[in-house]
Amino acid sequence: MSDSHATAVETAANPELRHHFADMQQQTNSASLGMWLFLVTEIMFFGGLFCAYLIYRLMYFPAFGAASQTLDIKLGAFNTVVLIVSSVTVVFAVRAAHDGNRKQLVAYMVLTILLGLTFLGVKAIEYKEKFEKHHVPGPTFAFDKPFDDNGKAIPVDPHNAQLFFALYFAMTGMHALHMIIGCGLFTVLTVLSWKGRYTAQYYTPIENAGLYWHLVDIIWIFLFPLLYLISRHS
Amino acid sequence: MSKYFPLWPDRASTIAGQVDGLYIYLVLVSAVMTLLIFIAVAVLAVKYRRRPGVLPTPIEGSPILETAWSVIPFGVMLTFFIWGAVIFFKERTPPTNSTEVYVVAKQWMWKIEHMEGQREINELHVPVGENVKLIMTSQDVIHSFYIPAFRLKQDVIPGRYTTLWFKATEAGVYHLFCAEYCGTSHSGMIGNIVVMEPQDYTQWMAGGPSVPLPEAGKQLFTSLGCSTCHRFDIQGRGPNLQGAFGKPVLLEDGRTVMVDDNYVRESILNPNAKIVKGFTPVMPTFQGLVSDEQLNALVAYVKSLGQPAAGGAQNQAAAAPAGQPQKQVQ
Amino acid sequence: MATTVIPAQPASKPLNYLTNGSTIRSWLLTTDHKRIAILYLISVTMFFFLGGFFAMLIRLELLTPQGDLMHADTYNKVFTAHGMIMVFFFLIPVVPAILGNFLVPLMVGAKDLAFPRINLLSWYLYITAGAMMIHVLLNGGVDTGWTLYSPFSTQYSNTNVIEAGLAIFIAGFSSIFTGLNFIVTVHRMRAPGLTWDRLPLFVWANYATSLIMILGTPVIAITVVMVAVERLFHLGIFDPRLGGDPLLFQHLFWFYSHPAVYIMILPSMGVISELIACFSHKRIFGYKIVALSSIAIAVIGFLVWAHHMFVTGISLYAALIFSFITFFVGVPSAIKVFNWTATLYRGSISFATPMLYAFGFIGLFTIGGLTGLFLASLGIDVHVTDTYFVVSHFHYVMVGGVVMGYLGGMHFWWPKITGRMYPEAWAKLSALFVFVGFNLTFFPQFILGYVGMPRRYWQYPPEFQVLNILSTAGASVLAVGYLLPMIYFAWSLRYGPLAGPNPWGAAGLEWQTASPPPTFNFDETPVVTWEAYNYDEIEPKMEPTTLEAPVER
Amino acid sequence: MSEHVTSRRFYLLIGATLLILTGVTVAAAFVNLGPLNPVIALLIATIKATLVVLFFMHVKGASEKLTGVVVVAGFFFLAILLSLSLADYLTRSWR
Repeated sequence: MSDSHATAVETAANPELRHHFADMQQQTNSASLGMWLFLVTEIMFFGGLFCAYLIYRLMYFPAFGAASQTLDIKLGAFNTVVLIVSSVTVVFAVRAAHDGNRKQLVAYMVLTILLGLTFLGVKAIEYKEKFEKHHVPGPTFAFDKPFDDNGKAIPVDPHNAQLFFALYFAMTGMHALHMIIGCGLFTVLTVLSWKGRYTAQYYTPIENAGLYWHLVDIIWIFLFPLLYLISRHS
Repeated sequence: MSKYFPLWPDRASTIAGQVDGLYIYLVLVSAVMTLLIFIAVAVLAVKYRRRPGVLPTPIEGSPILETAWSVIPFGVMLTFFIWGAVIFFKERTPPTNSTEVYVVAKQWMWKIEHMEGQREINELHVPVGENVKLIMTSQDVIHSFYIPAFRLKQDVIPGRYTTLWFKATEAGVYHLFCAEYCGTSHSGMIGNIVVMEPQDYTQWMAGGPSVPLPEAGKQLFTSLGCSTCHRFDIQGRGPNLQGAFGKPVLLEDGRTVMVDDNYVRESILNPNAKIVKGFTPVMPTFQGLVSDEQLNALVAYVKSLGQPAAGGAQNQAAAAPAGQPQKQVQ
Repeated sequence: MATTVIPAQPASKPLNYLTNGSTIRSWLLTTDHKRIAILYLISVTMFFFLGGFFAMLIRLELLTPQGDLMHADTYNKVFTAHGMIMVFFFLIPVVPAILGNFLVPLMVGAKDLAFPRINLLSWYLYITAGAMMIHVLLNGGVDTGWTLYSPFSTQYSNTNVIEAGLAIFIAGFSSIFTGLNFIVTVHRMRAPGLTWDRLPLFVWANYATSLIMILGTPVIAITVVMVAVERLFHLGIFDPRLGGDPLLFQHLFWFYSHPAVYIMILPSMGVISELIACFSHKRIFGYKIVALSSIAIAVIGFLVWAHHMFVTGISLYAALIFSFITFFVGVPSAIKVFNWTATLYRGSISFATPMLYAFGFIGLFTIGGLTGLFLASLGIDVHVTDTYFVVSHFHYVMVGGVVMGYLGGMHFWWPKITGRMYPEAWAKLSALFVFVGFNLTFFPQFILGYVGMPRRYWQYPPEFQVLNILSTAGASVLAVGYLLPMIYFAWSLRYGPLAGPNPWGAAGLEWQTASPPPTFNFDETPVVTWEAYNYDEIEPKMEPTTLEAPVER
Repeated sequence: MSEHVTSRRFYLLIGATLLILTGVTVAAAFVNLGPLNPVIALLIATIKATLVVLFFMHVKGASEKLTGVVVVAGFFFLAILLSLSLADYLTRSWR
């Protein structure tokens, strides 16, 4: 049934309290637990990809190393920094919401979105480069025999390098999709925050969106070394 | 067993009896367990059926009983595990003196190549009392080589070899099924395993012209140009394959691999995957240039180069130094 | 909370969840867990009969050794449709989404699930996925088998694998959200005094199932995404020609799909615990260990998946490990069966239809479970895997277990859900049909399997025919057993005797509210001061109580 | 969950630590440590993730332990997926 059936007594407590909860505490705790469980499903979702990555990396280590070295470590590191900073702005936003400081909340939310868009922009540059270098798996894929610092050719089968790039696109693509969803989510919440929907008593959506953002950050924290930092030494 | 109401499959391999033994043990244990539960439920349900004025007795539970019926069944199950594992270990450990037969599966047929060169489709002739090892691969999807009378089954996977070995005990014709769903004619991908007495088998083997598989492989080895780099006289650009098979080899990246069917196969199709220490990755891939049958021939040839002289009667040909005429087996 | 009385209705009757709003909109946009359960009941039943229709086609084709009823391709599509529909659209949602949805909030004394709108979203996801599945079937079907093994599914099948995969993906999220809802509800929404050790075993079972839904389903989701992407762009993740390993697909697939078996069976086990307690009129023997065994099954269930892969070419040592761990799952399952049986001891046993189903469950699940040990035992598995032995084994667990539990539960809670009693004699007859038909259908398949008939065969050697005929004959008996309840349940909606709040004399919060319950379940939030299954405080009833002679609504 | 306030300075401190660790992991990747390279990379990533979970996602200091249990359970089952899959792949060539 809809919320309109909630009794007057309960609505008086907090307009955001939904009919089937006894009090705000119960509602907030439920939302938080629900969010955490959702994050666990996200971990397992990416887990399938991590599993595939782990196994092929063990099988085709040299090819994965050689393919990894074509990635731009500067862009990757820059994006890592961007995401970490965005995580800081997210905690600031949550803190502002906790203090009921609407202006700060909106400011930090906007900042987070901008950082998220920066990340996606850099990702787009990287993807574009892959297209130019024919590193996108498919009929046009090409991977020239790489050489190490001594000019010695590294034994690499293009198929295995292609596998690396397949996983690279699958993992970063899935991650980027989550970033896009995150940016969308934050945009909606920013508008609602601006309208004053969230108060010091009720800001669960901000908190949960923050949790989501942090998880996406954590996934990148693992993706960065796994994809960009394989045998960088010579 | 009745022809139209079979209750038990034919038993025609050394392992079949062992599987049956375990099966009978499990059937008996299960039957006893099932009967116990059925009788307990029936007796208790009738004895304690609801009657007016008779109240049930509340019982909380009994840690002792509960422990007993956790631990005892587990103990029984451990016997299932150990017995099953022992049989499985035997099934997965081919004896070293096995006759080797190559099997290529494709939608929807089985192609068989004997070492001696005989080829068959959907039919495999084997002698009674000899260890036979099948080295199998698929050209397309996953298939499964299943011989109910031998109680044996092994999936056949594209891109690598899987093996299956048996020792037939009874002459006769037995079903060969594809047991892994593989598309339209999955149920048509069936054939016969013809188990023959040794003398019949020798006769069958002698019929028809054929080039032994290693010999075919040797010809390919020359015609594909392998021999220009993989030389036997001096160190070529590729490793000397004489005596390489069946031994571990050190790789460029520090790992060690066993030179087995799968490694030789991989090295032909994907030469750069595992480079032997001291060599450079100059070999081109033969992916798409050689068929699975040709691959089998090449692998059989490389294997024949590596066999020590004592390696089983039927592989004597393999023991001959490379470049010399191969002797016809048996 | 008091229900609102709308003057248009007869003023004397308080509204229940069924009468509170009668427009289509009030059903399709409802967030009431009980109404959503009804929506699931209707849609899942539809898929059950659709899947059953395909089962009948399979059995008819196998009546003769030749493939004469349909073309081989059609047969492949038929068994794929049967598998996908039954697994993803019937077995997984059936007990949690229908009975669980209806009962979990009632049993924990809550007004609703924690996230009512997400609950409705789950149903819409399910319907979307189901619509896509039907769309796939109407557009030529899929021929990969429900297991979608690569490289057949990724490269060789010419059918609409991607859309079917997407349907599975969406259905997966429906089940994830249901599980999430249950876990949060059990943690956060329990009535005052309802501690964990007072929870009904049905709630424990659904909680355990939800854990698997949360932890396993995302993996199948990403796996079907990989299959779809592989088909679209030929990435090579599972393609051996490009360096991929087709067995990796199987690992990822079974990481979900084996625990999924426990998603299906655990809630039914929960139902059986409720039935045995009620109709023995006593507390379940060893409540705590039965509750914990559900959690144990859920956890250990994640450690055994590769026992589906013993002959696929996985490492010998991995096979040994997985075989060994598999036997551990047998222990908690065995505990349940023994404890249920022990509960009967010195009980007061009623032979009402739900109890007959519970007896049936114990018997068939025992056989299904024990034959599972055959398959866990490596030496035998090599011979019988991918044969009818496996088919029979999992039907004993899935049909003999899940469906028996579901039907038992449906009869048990029917008066709670609809407020009416079903006709007992007809129900007993149908239970008999189900039990006999089931065994006749599936027992011959054990023999067929050991004799060597591979599964998914459209034609077969003639010596297998007699056993196949027996199986088909059994299937027609089974079909009657499944159609009968449809008729008498429908009949009872209008003509069944009115049931009181607690017709069976059962313990449990759900029986302390009206039948059918009001929209917010309880007039006042209950405060629990008693242990679960406090049957010693309730008088056993010889007959289910009804309020009055049958009246027409 | 919502009842703890942490100072901005503390958040900045954690953020700075994360940035430093990013630098360390990049630097470590360019030093040849043999098989230790991936171990160190993953160790640092795990430390970073733990910092985010504990302090940004407020698992440390949360009013109840359940959140922590949920997180640990998530990673535990991921570990099962990875380790048991590896149990197959790493032992395939044995014997």
